[in-house]
Amino acid sequence: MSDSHNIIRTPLPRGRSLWSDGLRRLCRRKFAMVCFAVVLIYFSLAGFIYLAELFDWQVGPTLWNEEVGASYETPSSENLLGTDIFGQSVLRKTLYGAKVSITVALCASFISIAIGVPLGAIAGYFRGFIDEIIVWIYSTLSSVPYILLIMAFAVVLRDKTIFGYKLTGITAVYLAIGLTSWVGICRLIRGEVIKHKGRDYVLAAMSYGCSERRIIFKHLMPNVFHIIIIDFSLRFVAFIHAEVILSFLGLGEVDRPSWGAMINDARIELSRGVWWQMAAATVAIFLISLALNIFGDALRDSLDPKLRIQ
Amino acid sequence: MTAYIIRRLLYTIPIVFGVLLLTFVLFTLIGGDISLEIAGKGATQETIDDIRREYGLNKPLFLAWDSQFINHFKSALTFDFGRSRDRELIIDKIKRGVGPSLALTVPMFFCVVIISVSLALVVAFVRGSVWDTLAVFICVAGMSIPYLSFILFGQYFLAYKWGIFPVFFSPDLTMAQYVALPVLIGIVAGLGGNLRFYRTVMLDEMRSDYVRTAFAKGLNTRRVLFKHVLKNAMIPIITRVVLAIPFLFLGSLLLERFFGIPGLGHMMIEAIGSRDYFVINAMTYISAILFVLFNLITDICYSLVDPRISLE
Amino acid sequence: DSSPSDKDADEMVLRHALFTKLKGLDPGNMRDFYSVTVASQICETLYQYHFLKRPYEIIPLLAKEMPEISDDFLTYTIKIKKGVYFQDDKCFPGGRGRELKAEDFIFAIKRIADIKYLSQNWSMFDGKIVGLDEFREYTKSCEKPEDVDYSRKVEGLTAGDDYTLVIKLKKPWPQLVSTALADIATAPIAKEAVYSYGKDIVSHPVGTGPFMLKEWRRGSYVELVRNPKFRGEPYPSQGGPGDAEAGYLDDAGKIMPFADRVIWTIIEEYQPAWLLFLQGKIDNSPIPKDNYNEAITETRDLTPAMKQRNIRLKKFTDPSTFWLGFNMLDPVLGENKPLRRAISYAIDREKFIEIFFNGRHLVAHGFVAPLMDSYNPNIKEKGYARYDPVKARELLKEAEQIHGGKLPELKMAMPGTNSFNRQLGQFLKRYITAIGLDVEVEYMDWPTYMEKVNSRSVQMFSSGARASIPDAEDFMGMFYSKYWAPGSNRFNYRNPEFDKLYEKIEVMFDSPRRKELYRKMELIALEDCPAAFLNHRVVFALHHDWYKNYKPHAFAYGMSKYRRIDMKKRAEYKELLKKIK
Amino acid sequence: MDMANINNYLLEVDDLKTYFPIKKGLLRRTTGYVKAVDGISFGIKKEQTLGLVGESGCGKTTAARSIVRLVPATKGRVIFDQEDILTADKVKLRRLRRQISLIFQDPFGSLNPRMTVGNTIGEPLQVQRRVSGSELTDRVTVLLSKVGLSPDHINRYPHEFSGGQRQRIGVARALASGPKLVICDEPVSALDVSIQSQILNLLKDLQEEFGLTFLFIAHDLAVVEFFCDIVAVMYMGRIVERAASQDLYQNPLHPYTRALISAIPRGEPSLRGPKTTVSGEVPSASNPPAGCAFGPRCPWRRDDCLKQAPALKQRSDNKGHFVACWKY
Amino acid sequence: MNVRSIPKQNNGTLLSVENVSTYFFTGEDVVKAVQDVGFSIKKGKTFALVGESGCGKSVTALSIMRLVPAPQGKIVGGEIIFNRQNLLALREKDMRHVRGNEISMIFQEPMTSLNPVFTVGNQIVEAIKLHQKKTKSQAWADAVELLGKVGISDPAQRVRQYPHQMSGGMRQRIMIAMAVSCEPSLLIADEPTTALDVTIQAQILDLLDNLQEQNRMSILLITHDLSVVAERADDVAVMYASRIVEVADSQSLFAEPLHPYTQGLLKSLPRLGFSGKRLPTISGAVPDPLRFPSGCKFHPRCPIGCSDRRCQTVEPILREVEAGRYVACWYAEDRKQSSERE
Ligand SMILES: Nc1ncnc2c1ncn2[C@@H]1O[C@H](COP(=O)(O)OP(=O)(O)OP(=O)(O)O)[C@@H](O)[C@H]1O
Ligand SMILES: Nc1ncnc2c1ncn2[C@@H]1O[C@H](COP(=O)(O)OP(=O)(O)OP(=O)(O)O)[C@@H](O)[C@H]1O
Ligand SMILES: [Mg+2]
Ligand SMILES: [Mg+2]
Repeated sequence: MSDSHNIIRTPLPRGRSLWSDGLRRLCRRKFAMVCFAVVLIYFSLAGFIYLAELFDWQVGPTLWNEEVGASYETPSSENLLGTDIFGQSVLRKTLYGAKVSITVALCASFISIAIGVPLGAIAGYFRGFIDEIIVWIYSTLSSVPYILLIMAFAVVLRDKTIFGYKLTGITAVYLAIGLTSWVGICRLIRGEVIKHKGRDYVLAAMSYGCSERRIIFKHLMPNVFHIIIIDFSLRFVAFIHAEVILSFLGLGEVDRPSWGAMINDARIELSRGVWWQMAAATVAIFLISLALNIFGDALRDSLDPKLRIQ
Repeated sequence: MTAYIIRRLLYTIPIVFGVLLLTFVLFTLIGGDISLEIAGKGATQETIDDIRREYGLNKPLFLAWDSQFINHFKSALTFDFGRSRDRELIIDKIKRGVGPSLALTVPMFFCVVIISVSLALVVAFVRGSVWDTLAVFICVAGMSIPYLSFILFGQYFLAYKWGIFPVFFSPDLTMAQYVALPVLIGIVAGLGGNLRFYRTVMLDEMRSDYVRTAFAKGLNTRRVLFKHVLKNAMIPIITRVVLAIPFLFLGSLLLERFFGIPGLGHMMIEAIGSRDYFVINAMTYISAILFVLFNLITDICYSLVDPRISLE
Repeated sequence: DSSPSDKDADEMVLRHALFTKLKGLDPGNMRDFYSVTVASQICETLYQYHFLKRPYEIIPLLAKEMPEISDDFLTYTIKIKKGVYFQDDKCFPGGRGRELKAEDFIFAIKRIADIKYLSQNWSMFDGKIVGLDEFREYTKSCEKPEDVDYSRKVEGLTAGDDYTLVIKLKKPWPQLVSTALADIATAPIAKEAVYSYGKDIVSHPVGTGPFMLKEWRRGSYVELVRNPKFRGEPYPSQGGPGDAEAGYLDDAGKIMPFADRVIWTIIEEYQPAWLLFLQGKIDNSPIPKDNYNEAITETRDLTPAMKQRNIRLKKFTDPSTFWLGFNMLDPVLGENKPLRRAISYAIDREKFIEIFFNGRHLVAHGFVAPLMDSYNPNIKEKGYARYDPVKARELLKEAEQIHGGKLPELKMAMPGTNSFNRQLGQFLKRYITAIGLDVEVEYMDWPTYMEKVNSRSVQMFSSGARASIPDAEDFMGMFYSKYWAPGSNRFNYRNPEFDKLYEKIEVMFDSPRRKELYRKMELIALEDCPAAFLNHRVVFALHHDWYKNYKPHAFAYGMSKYRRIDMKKRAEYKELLKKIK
Repeated sequence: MDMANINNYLLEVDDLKTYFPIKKGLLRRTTGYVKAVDGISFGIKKEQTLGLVGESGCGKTTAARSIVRLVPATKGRVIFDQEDILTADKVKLRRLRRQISLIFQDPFGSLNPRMTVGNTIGEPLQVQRRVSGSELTDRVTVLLSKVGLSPDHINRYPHEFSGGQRQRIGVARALASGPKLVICDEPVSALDVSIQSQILNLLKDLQEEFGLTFLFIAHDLAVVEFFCDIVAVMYMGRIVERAASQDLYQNPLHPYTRALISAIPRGEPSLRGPKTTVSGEVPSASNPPAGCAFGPRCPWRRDDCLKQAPALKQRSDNKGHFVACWKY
Repeated sequence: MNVRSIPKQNNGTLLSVENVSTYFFTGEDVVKAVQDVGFSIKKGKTFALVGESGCGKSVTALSIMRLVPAPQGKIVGGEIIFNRQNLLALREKDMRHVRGNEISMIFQEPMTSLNPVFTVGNQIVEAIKLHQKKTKSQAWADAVELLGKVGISDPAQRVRQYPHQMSGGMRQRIMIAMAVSCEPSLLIADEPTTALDVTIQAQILDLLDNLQEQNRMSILLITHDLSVVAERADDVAVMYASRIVEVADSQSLFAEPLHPYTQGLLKSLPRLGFSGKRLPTISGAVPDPLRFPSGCKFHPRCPIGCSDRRCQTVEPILREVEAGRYVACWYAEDRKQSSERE
């Protein structure tokens, strides 16, 4: 207890929003930050490989197609993760694989969330005609086999230029995944928004004349944000795996290593006892998904005011 | 309400139309001319043209009474999908495959939902504890390990090495026997992601005031979780569950392949791979109808689980 | 209802795996290997290959004897066995199969010509039989499939009497017997079945063979049972050298078939098939690439683990060739022979076979496969399949001069997107880029690939062929300019000299002179290098020791009748498994 | 209603009805209606305060919500500043709503659980006055301290407050943007007397300073007497008596009003003992009795009371006193 | 600051709260919502807890139920003795038995405290069936009866409605019905009648009285309505800024409030017929729980304390100034004597 009887007036506190407040708390969580760092490392690895390819740096991962030993060498001190069928280093391939896998997963996730969330919110909030239109779009889209859609998108987008940027096979693929997989999150958000829309706090916001956009983005979004976070972290992993199927269909990056392709190759190698390629790719995926999920949880928690503790 | 249902059912028409149109457009985009394959090796262009004519592939795509699109539309409306490329009636094909597909996906799906929802409730309740952290690790591992590894390991160890299950389909096994292992694998592989999702959903409800009231009544934790929290968290669960149901009939590609289950999952991929437009069209059409139906059910369920939601 | 349970004790059941789904069992309209395998147990052809003799020899099956050929080589008169009955089926009045007649063969061929039937086999007869093309024209004018009148006469196909078939040709066709009459396409199925089952004939074949269809669950399994009314055929009593020692003649003269039932389970993945084989639930299996080390030692012998299970190994060369083809119409490749040869020299085929086929395939020095009668044993010395990067680089310089500057990036089409194709693509790319060329590999699914090849818009493409007759004529046809894509000449290769020779051998009967011409033609084509030929397949097959009379056969149609199960050994295997565990 | 004065009314409610359908069965067919508000009319002049009292569940909240169209009205007109709210289009409605603010009866439910108090209170300012940055913070802190909360609370979330504190947040939010009309649905019910007085004083001050108009719903009749110029008593969805506040308290006419006033606790421990409450069953809102809704419980009940409902009639002796009872 | 709890446990005591402190750890701050609170409730009596809004009444109640919202809130010390057992030391399983069965609670905010997705009948029946052996139909009949008792019209139809279809007052009454449904020995009523009009309020309070008589139920009544306290409560504790500042039986408290805060409170009670322009209030600012003033927390608003050195620096403890009367004020005795002199 303070021994001075004067009430000390601290400078007036600055108003904070849920976001800045959440972020501050997030930053204080050590483990979450470690996970964030892991995610960043993955991302910067991918970025680094882009740069390295652009400037033609001859460093570890970009030399993935160098033969470093015999076919299918077991992991040793020389080749830490062993070699693949051509005697290429699995370690280098795994590192290089970050580029394709992360780009696909990241772009596709962002695209699908960028489309799905607003559409779902609009459909759920306005209901009526606009809802029916959006439901129509996604019903149609999701009834058509996913693979057919992706193939078609990839065919249409392949070798086209958008904004002066040439879409290669892989670009087409992540656009295609993104453009076809927003349905799931759209439906989820629609449902949640329908649920929240009848709450008194939304009525209150309406009663003082908030615009619809403001209600959706300022009031409803923070309350459904946990769904977006978890959807993102699940989606991200799913897309890394989806790339397996796509490379299976010849749509992915087939010429360069990606985790998907490594797993796909390893599938037949596994029964001959070549486990390291599969293990390397799986662990690579595991680490980033773990980091992403823990970070996502932490983010979710820090945006949950009821968990506002030190 | 009845009016609402009728209106929503009428609404199937534009969706089905949209789906038919979309599949058709996609298909023309992807291309794949079946006449080449039918012509056989050493065929001349003339033969190929003949075959195209026989298949009606030389007709205009749209914008004519006799166009290919109109013909497909007609066939869909009459549920007369014709024959697949291997000359089986498509309707028979679907009837044949739907049983095994459902036998595989339905138990798998419902087990996954029930287990993951229950575990999610528990895990969300003990949020932040060791159990919670452990669950994150296991779930993420489950999500990261490729589906294929589960299958290969399951088949090798559980079936071959330890002989708990049959390795593969065989006509003298009952459906329950040969479906057991794939279902188990499907459950294990599917649990991670679902559990993670449902946990988040539950967390949002876990600290509401009505939960406090329920505890104040002296209810035990299980009841609070499985009655009060669960029903409030139902909206996203319904969204995720009900709308996945129409696709159960499409089966599961990999499991079907590895365990020889003659389901539709494989059939679909095959149809796409061999550009069997007739089959794709039929399956898409059926899933569209189911999807619309379950969409309606979803919306009705919304208003059933949450009385504050009105349908109109 | 009547599921084939494990009545092994009293019933002799053959169990096999099929690696893809069956497409249909209507012999008139099938080309895929697996459908033919099954259908050929149900339906029979006029002629067949001898089970044991090598080189492959054609002998009569439904025919009484080899055809009588007129002096102008245009008229074939074929006597048919009497007392051959169709299998019982409810399509016949009273359900009892009627006797086979010459008309049934004519019906089978007319069906293939009928455009409404959309047979995949038409090209085989295109322009060959008098009056048949006119019949096809006629069918085009019909509205519906039902409108086609099969009683309409075709001049070249007549029945002298019920047991005599007369075929008149437009020009000599030396391969008529092996290409057409020993091919499942012309195997008769009952007209009654065709009419009563309509389009469902694909799943109700009614033939004359030793087995009849009991159940076909599409996508799952197919089960045949012994045809109780089968006329019975004796097991061959002559074989090649060594056959007697190998036990292939143990059953000589016994009446076939031996087995009561044959079951093929459709297993599309290797792991379950392999595991089932090890469990003894299927009789024979190829060795999946990745179980190779488990099964075969460095010395190409069975591993002790396999021997312990009494598993037997069979190796045989398959009449097949695989290559990296060049599209000769491509402006870069087509005009630039040194470039093509450089690519060919750039590829290390030994290494290729080592990595992808555990070293068991053969290097393809030419394109005619070994075991074919026109195979040139000295072809290796010509050195077309050398791995010579130095030479390749030299040639490349030359090629650049011809091209007039740096060569552009080349595109290579792969006919699939699975791991094998991807790894193969990477392998080829690696070697071609090593000599200084830029390559982009394009992986396509099969329909896309076919479309690109057929529309002649690929540059390089990976492909292969397997002979369906022992004669190399089909292989030669792949370089004949009239068969450009979408025909079988996917290289779009043209060489006037080669064309002239092909037209000559096409109507020539087998003779040493013809063999010589074949070898000459092969060299002409190899010199022009329309493809880098890579390998011939060598099959390593495993079977359990209870599976008898399993002699590998390149044209293995209707083989189930020869097979026999040693029931005792099979019963013992269960004990053996327990012991091993 | 006095037609001559119509233009003086800031808010005029004319025969407002709000029915809620009752749905039954799996098909959720409508089997009847809860007549929550069943034809109420009143007008509030500028700077006036109208108190709305009545039995719990009689439709006060519904009326308040219907006025700003948060609940769709079944029938009637709501004229605010010469414009009809119930038929206004989206843009107009938003403009009108910005001049009215509403204090919700359920303070917690009406606060966004994921919005800090600062943002909640500041939002009307942001939306309507486009205030932002430090000015916004300043004004929010001023508001906070006016309702007896500390500026430090600015970054806290609704669930971290006590019931009364939440209620005060609601009040602060309603006052933030300087509305013309404030509809208060039990704004001070959860406050201790001292703070309650403080808030009421604040409202009074604001009324004087900015000419605010109030529609004031409350149960505490002492508070209503102090705060309101006119009091309307509702029973079962209808207004049964309306008069100037002093008139009503000194001369309650309707039997329900009388019962209400007699039931006010006197606040003396010595005055213990059971109260004379209105006897009889509360009638059902979905199936109201024929005739006067209060009829079944009325001590003065006569036969014709049960036949037809009395209309709200002006007293001849007092122009400002309206009552709906056959007795008068 | 250590205050030994007042009336020590004796036979007639049902619940005694001793030195309970409950804190909220939010973000960077620690909100000391309840500090060293102690009181005891006798069997069959009504104990009223009054005080300023935000002073910690509800949190005290929640602490007794052990339902302080985790993870922010924590009971950091003290004992709650109910029927001779320390509730704070009970296992969760045993506590569950106490909740609803022996202590039940009417929450302050009935709006959010009811589960929105179940019918009110369902929620009441659940409580009934949990603690009493009743069949489903009996329980439903009970529920309907209870709703009628709390003055809800047409109860048979109302049980099938959802909370959002009810008015504020109805929801509050449903909370009450739920809480009394299983006849607890202690009822914690946190502002049970705020949303009720006076006639129904009276009806409810009568209902509680009846129950109290029938079952010797004790009531912890938290309210702002001093007239209700005056009419219904036996003992009263006044809280201010997370502490109890005065405890007395209601007669003497209303007759002679000793703490300046209590006095202020009574003075600002709005009365019928009040004719002033502004209502009287206690002057000064409401204390901020994060920055409580030093010394006596009321001193900045107290006519004596604002200038008294002792009041500014040392916090007074709750002392017995007369049998059964406890006050936390340095000048309580003086005030007492002066009033006696008069
Ligand atoms: N979850 C929480 N986190 C932080 N502070 C809280 C939390 N819950 C309550 N408080 C604080 O604890 C103090 C006591 O709250 P409590 O609800 O007990 O007040 P009260 O006496 O019931 O007031 P009222 O009469 O307004 O309901 C208040 O200052 C409040 O801000
Ligand atoms: N959404 C709704 N659906 C159905 N009935 C409703 C709905 N909202 C309110 N009601 C009914 O309308 C009537 C009036 O409710 P309202 O909330 O207006 O009462 P109130 O006068 O505010 O009561 P209180 O003083 O208790 O808050 C009640 O009978 C209530 O049950
Ligand atoms: Mg209300
Ligand atoms: Mg409280």
